[in-house]
Amino acid sequence: MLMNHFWFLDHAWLIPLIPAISYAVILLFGKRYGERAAWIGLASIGSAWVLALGTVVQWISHVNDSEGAEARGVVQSIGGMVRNIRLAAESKLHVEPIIHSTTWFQNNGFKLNVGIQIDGLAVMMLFVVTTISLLVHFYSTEYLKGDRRFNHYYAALSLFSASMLFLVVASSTLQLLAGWELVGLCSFMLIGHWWEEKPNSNAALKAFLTTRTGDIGLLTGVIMTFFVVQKYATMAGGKGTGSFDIMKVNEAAIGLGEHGGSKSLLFWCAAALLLAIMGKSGQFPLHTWLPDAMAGPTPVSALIHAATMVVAGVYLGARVYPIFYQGFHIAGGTINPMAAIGGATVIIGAGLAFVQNDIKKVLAYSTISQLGYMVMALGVGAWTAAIFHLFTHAFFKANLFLGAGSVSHSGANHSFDMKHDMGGLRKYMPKTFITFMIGTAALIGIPFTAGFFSKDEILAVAGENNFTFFKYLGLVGAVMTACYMTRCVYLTFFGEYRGGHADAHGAGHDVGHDVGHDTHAYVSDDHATPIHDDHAAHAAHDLHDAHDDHGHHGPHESNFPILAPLFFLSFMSIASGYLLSPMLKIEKFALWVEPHFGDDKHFNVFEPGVFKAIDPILAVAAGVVGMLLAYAFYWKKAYGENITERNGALRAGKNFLVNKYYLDVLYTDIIVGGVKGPIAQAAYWVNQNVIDNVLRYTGKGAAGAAQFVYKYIDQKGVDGVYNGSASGAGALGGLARKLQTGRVQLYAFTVLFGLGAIALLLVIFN
Amino acid sequence: MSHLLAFDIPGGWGTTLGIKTLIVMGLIPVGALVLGYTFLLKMMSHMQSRVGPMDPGGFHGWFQLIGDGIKFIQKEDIIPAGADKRVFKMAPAIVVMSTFLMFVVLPAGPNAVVAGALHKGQGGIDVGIFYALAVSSLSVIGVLMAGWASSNKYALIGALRAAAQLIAYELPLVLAVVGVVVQAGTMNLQGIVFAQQQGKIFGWSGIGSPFILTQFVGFALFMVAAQAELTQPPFDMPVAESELVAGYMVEYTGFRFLFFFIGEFGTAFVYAGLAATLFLGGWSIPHVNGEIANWIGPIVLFVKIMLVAFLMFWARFSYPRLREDQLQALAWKWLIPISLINILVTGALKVAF
Amino acid sequence: MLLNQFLLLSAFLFGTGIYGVITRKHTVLVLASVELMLVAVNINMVAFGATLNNAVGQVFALFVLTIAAAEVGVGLAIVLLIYRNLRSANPDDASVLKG
Amino acid sequence: MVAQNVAFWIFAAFMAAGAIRVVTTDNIVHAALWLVLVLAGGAAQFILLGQEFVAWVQVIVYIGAVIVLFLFGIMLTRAPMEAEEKLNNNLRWPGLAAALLFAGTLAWAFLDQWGSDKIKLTKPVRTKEIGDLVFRGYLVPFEVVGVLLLAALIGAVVMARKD
Repeated sequence: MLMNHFWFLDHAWLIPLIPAISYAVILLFGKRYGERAAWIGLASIGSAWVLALGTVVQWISHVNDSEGAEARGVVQSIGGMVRNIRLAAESKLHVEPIIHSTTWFQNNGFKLNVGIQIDGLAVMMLFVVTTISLLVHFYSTEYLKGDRRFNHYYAALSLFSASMLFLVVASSTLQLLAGWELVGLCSFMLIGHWWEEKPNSNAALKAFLTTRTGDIGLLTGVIMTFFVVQKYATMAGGKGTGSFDIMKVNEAAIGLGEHGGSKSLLFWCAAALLLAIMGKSGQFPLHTWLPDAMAGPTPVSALIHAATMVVAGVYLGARVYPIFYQGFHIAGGTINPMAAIGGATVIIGAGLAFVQNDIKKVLAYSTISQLGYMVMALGVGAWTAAIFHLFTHAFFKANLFLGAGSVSHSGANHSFDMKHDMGGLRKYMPKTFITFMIGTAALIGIPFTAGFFSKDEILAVAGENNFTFFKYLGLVGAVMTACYMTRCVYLTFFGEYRGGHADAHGAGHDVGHDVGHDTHAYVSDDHATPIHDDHAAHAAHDLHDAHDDHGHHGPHESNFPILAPLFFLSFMSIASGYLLSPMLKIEKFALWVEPHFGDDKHFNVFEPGVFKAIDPILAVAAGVVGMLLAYAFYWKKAYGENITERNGALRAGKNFLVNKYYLDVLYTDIIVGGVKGPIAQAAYWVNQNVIDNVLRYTGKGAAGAAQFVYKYIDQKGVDGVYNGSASGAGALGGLARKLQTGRVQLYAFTVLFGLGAIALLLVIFN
Repeated sequence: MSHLLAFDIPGGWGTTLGIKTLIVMGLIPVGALVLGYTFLLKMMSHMQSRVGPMDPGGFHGWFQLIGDGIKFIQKEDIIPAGADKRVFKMAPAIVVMSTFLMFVVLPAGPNAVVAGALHKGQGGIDVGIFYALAVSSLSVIGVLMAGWASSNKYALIGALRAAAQLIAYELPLVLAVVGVVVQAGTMNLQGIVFAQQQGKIFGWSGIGSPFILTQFVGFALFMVAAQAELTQPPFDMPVAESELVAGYMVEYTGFRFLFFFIGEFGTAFVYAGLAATLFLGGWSIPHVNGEIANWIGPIVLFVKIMLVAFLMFWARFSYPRLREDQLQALAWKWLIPISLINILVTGALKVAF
Repeated sequence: MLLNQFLLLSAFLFGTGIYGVITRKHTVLVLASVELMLVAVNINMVAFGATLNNAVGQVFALFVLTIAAAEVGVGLAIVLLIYRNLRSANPDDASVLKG
Repeated sequence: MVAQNVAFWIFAAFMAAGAIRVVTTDNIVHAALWLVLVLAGGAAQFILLGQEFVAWVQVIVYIGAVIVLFLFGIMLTRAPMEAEEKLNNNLRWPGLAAALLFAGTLAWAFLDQWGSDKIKLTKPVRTKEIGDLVFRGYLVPFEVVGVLLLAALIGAVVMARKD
């Protein structure tokens, strides 16, 4: 064998390295090559993708080899590559990760190791990240053609991929932290790619600052993991030394949990890390940055939502899962913070998706909701299901985002406003329509698409683990998902085309699409800050417009660089589901990605769910109900036009959602607005008649008493005391002021002489 | 006889110290004169077609240097009226002293180190090259003293320029040497020589391992920085005749000026010696060891010094003067980053191999 | 050699430094007096290191030296600022805080 | 040991005289030059104690850089040739009191604690030991000092630049 079995696995560090080099090259030499710089990025991510594919193939064959007992000899003969393959109880087998680490520095017995840790989880992530990133790179060659910072865009894209891949292969929590921060930085750069417009830079800042809030949690959590290891080592006897190695952290967490050591440390560690996940993965209440992040270019949104930024949080949760499992007592089947946050996010995100007019925002809130599913799945002990959902979601959400980009780019004059600039597009762009429908089907969970399998898995395992509440919460979420996605598809692809004539629109939103750039949809959507005079910014877009003059000739189908990723992702949106399905007796995915956390006997949460016919039926029923509701409501207008305007209750509900649960304006709007109306009237009457009278008479009595107090007690007694002490303080201050000579050297003398005197006293009395 | 060459002088420490002091005090001016004669007078005259220095004494103007010396010594020793007399008088001595102190650690053979008695058997003091660089920084004080005590604006500006320049270029100088020290694993100059003599290049020990092959970046940095430390063209703003009429030396005459002259060329001699030792293998020839090395060591070293000095003076007579800001920019923006990268790479390779 | 002879020398230098810090009328000279005190500290550390026959004293002296260098850098920058604003390097002139 | 004692007292005398001149001379440049003497004497004491490396660090950092910076600063602002009117302020007696108090207390404590401890030099400290110590035992302080130097560098540049 020329190249041994593990070449790709052993050299996984090349995968983040190549895009990182590409970043430097594009940044340093990009100007020289103009738009050809894109090919540097494309080539780098392409080679990373090939390497990732190699790791996938080798890992799968490795796992398959390890399954058969006769193959053990071969594996073991490889020697130092794999430490050893242990057969756990009931012949359940976890393949040990491949770890190559080197000591970066050591201090006093503590070693800081850096290196790579490759296991099924990491391999899966490598595949997802490189795949999505490759498609996004390719897509962007067309989508961002003529952009003013084309090179910087590709440089940032490369660094983004590199840092996410670095985070994935990290073997220590400190490396993870570094990758995490780099990912945050890159998302900041990319969200604010068109920073000349104020809303964009605001969105970038908001994303950065909000996730930074969560990062505090990560920093705290990472520091605490060190002490988790130390505690466990001390418990085992001897001088405990902490460590940041992920393997050791996991082992220690399991050990501490099983042996009853320091539960509170584990709990707070888990809580801190959960805060990090909340920030990064857009969990309620830190989700507000995610929809604003739509200000970035659409391919970036796809990358952020499918493969890199937000997924990092879920990946962290999966990576150090034992900490959560033990810290939150997930085995107990009671409500725990992680599941609660995830469940709340499912409903809240889905609810907000109803009222968005911006197609990207619908998808953004949908992402929040789906991330909620993942976190909830982690919280209810459905590790495999969570990761599987991450896997399938990456493909169909990237598909949807890139589809939305295609719609906007070629069909809606660079606007994202569904209500005003889209509609009826299925006739104009049939290919985009088909891919978008496949993505939607997967998201809703139409049977035999990827989303169906993965969402079903989460619900089934939640039920199995006695988290019945969360199971039904998930079903409600599924209904809502079906509903808002049907609405979204209806508004975009069905009905009559509403775009194309700028003067036909209301004044409120024409700012948005006349500009000819997608970011402005963000502005028009809020109706809050219409910017009318940013023509300077338009000028900067002229390059784009010049290339893009077809935008004025009506909607049409996109061309190859945009469609090719869509087709591939559509295929994956269906195919990726067939890796794990208890229904079809496929458990490959669970087998391949299940990680090794160091203690198989006590820690085994990776079993896929047991198939029960009722689960998929419920899920499908939820989807159908949701679709029917939306069909009736939006399509057929069963309740007539504009029911939300006519019916008070529905209007209130809609407004509630439009205002994003009033989170942004919680205090002003609820307190000030709620008191208006009948409550205020009644209060006013009570105020005028009851309270005022009481007060009036009380006041008169009080005034009399006050006169007396004022004349005799206050003026003479109390004031005398205060005046006296004030003038005394003044006099003292005047004395003390003399000490403030402003002469530094006199101060120095005082300090040094005093110090000397104290030293003398110490010497005398010692 | 080889005792004497090896500086292993019989007698008490007093005698040894005295003789060694005499040797150093003799060698430095001789070295300075050799460099001055060979390069300043002859080489420059040939390069720049000057006839004056080729004339006195007949054959190739052999008498020129001696005549200059006599002229300096017999001149009146003038101290400006407004000068700070003590400081003014002390300044040239400090400059020359720094040169003398540097020379002490330069090994000329397996046993021939002037400062060898401190740790016998180790050959020279432990921190050899570091010591040399440390005492070389003393000359800045002398220059500042000279410039300030002269009570002359040109002198003061020259001294300030010199101080800024010497401080700026001391960093790349030291950092360039760090690469060699890392590779040799010792700061002892004798150890560095042995590391080069007995080293191997890819397993081949034919020419030893002169560090100029592996530390060529360091060598280039060292030569540039040394040129600046010597305030020679193209870095001669402190003494620029056309702007500052010789800078901090402007008020000095007679033998005090001669001191500065000796200091300048003596320091060039020592820097060339250090460069030869650090990068060219010093006194050593690969595979030549034992008693014979004591004999040919000084000769080999001298040849290498002349080689390096030739490079220095070649540059000196070829390039025009830089501007003050260009000089600082060169040091801070180019030499120091490059030398830091050089250290980084050297360290990484040292760990890797 | 007695340990004490080094310690006493350092005590003397330290005292001199204190005198200088309090009395000098030029900010640079105040800094120079601080350097005197730091040298005294270094002598102490190195003397103790030599007594214990290890290199720890030297290492600490090195740290002190480094910090002294940083202190001089920042200190001289401050002096330059004071001089630029007040046209004087006398610490007594920088008496804005006078009560 | 006699020779070393003699050397010590000679150096100590020079250092003491230099230190006194540093705080009393009326010429700023002279004060800086006297400080050179004290620092060089300190380096000599280090060598007497067999601590070579720190001695040369003292020379290269203090004499080669710090003093030059001092002189540079003095000459950049103003470099008077004649002695100033007076370089000491009216705090002479308080200063002397503080100095005596401090030095006296220290001396008393030293004499009390290490009355007759002798320094037995076995061998000079090799540079290798220092390297091992700095990069192993004191790695974190070393890194911290590095960061401090960087901060000082940036701080000095920011403060001194003219805007």
